[in-house]
Amino acid sequence: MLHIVNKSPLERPSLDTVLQAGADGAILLIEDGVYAATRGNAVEDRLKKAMGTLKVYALGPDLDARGVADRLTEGVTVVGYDGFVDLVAEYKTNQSWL
Amino acid sequence: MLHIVNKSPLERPSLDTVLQAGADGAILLIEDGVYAATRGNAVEDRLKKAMGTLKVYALGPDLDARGVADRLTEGVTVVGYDGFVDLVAEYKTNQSWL
Amino acid sequence: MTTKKFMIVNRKAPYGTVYALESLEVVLIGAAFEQDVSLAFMDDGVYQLKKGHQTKGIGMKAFEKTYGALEDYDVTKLYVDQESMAARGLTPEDLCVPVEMMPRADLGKLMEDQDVVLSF
Amino acid sequence: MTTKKFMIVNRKAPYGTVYALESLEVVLIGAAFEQDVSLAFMDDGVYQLKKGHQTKGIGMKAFEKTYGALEDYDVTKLYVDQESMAARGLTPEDLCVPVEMMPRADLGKLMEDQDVVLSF
Amino acid sequence: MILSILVNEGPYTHQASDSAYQFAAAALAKGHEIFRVFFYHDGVNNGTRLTTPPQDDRNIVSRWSKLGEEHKLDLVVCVAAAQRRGIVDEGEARRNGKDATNLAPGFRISGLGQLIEAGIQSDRTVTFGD
Amino acid sequence: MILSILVNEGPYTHQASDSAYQFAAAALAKGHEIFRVFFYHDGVNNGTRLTTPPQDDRNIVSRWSKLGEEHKLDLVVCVAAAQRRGIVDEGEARRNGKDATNLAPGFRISGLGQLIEAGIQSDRTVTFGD
Repeated sequence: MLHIVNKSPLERPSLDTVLQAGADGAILLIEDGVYAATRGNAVEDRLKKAMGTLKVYALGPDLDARGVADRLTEGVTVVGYDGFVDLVAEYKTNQSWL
Repeated sequence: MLHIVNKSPLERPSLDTVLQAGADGAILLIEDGVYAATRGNAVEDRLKKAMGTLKVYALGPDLDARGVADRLTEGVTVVGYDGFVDLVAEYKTNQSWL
Repeated sequence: MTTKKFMIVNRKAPYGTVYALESLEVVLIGAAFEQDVSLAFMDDGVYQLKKGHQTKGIGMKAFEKTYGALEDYDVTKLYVDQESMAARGLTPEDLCVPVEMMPRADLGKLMEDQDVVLSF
Repeated sequence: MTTKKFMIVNRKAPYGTVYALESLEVVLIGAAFEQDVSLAFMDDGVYQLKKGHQTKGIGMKAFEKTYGALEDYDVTKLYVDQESMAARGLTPEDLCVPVEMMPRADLGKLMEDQDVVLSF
Repeated sequence: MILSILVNEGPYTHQASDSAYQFAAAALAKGHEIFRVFFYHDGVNNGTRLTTPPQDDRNIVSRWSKLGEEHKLDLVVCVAAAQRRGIVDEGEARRNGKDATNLAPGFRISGLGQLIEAGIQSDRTVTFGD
Repeated sequence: MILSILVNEGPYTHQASDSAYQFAAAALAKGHEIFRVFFYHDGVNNGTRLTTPPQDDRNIVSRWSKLGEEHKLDLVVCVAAAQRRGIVDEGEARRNGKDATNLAPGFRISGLGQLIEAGIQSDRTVTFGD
């Protein structure tokens, strides 16, 4: 399934909960959630470890807005709003971890 | 000074930030912040440790509403809204850690 | 009418925000539409089920008894995340209704099996 | 008019919520009232100062340049929490304006010295 | 594919409504159908026509109204949430004795059943909130 | 002692407005003076007279209006935040070409300077928000 995370990983437990609950499928980081996909963030190692089983996407416009597009963690795929729509279509179930 | 914390300690970093920034004075836990003052919560030890230098208060009506008044961590003083007002008056500066 | 699997995921404490209350309204309407509705409680959401809400002092209406009434609406699937309970020092005896405790990873698998997941 | 020490504490990331933008409006008005205004950036608030905001894709107005203009309003006290920067892999070179980095405990002491602390 | 969107936060304070709008626009551009956009919780505040955002900022409400008009979208504001927060159309004003209305063009007020129905009728439902 | 209160969230969604109200009532009961209650961010939504909460629930808006009337409180809604969110009095409606108003009795709309002034004139300023 598709897990949509819109919260900063240092501000809310959402991402950690997903990493522990999400067996496979994908995580899409949007809004303040994109900070999780930046190099040097305290969750970097946990996110990289999860990439063994979960695909990780980050929303490009949100990375750009926050000035962190050039700090993308290796292995994260950047998508636009159209890619966001494609991911929703691809996975039968999605959940926004508000 | 008086630090007012209205967020659950497992949901936001507010309390931990206060515990690291607050030299002395007092912490008043209100709203979802009162969960920090309950026995068995993962922050219990950190809160107790801080009590050496910081006084810790919790708002009674918020403890009652959440059904946790009987789980109060030892050393925490319960106040009502009138006690909240007194604490604000007592300390020259207060800050709400939103 | 088509029956779909709806899971309402509750991850926020009660009273500090309105989400717990307004998510219950979704549950009841989902049941009225005869959908296959389940509830998951994770992170601070497990606090919603802590028994003994006494809200007079904050001037709000307590909605604890609504959880007990869910059975009357044939809503019986209440899943609670074990890890979230442990981090808060809670046990099933602390809760106002009987629930099924499960490890976070199992709860995750259950989500995969849903048609619609609404998260509050 | 009386001059008081106002500290505006920013602890939230920009764009995900409006607080960063609306807190800047408070700063500017505080300066217009000739108050002794300082800004503290802690937790996700340090992200407000990350340089290179490109907001066209999300359809919002970037307000990065307002931080650079604060000096024109004699607002020059910008304090940044060292621990928050480190946890996010940020260094002063990543920020859009010069700031004073300080350990969390020192920032706490600075707060004690204020008359009014407004937190967003 | 048939999509529905749930918006749980109001305009400007959280990015939720912005993200939902961009998602909706992208989905429509790709040829997907949007069965319904449902506004719940503070999301109902997206449906007031009384906002006057700064000239150089986006107008979140009128942007929804316009997208709705162009694509015949069903923009539904939850009645119970709207009553708590003061979003009112003519019927609500009459029923509740209010002397003014503020619902924006293209929105309608209806029950929470519309959200469940959206979940049933759509291939995917996506939530935006805080 | 002279107190002022800053309310940053709207009614019902967050407890902020409830806590602020209880704090204000307790302060007044103790004989303190409240110089001003300032509503900022989504807090401006506390100032709409169009809410109709459930009969068995508290009415957050009218409760503020009533406390304001009883104690001659200065309940100020920030104009910039109000414009973004659609809180309108007659002057604002005229200036911005709106066909309705929704400001509740006892509230007034004014600038952010009123918040700074409150901070200056009060012995304590307390913030309630999310």
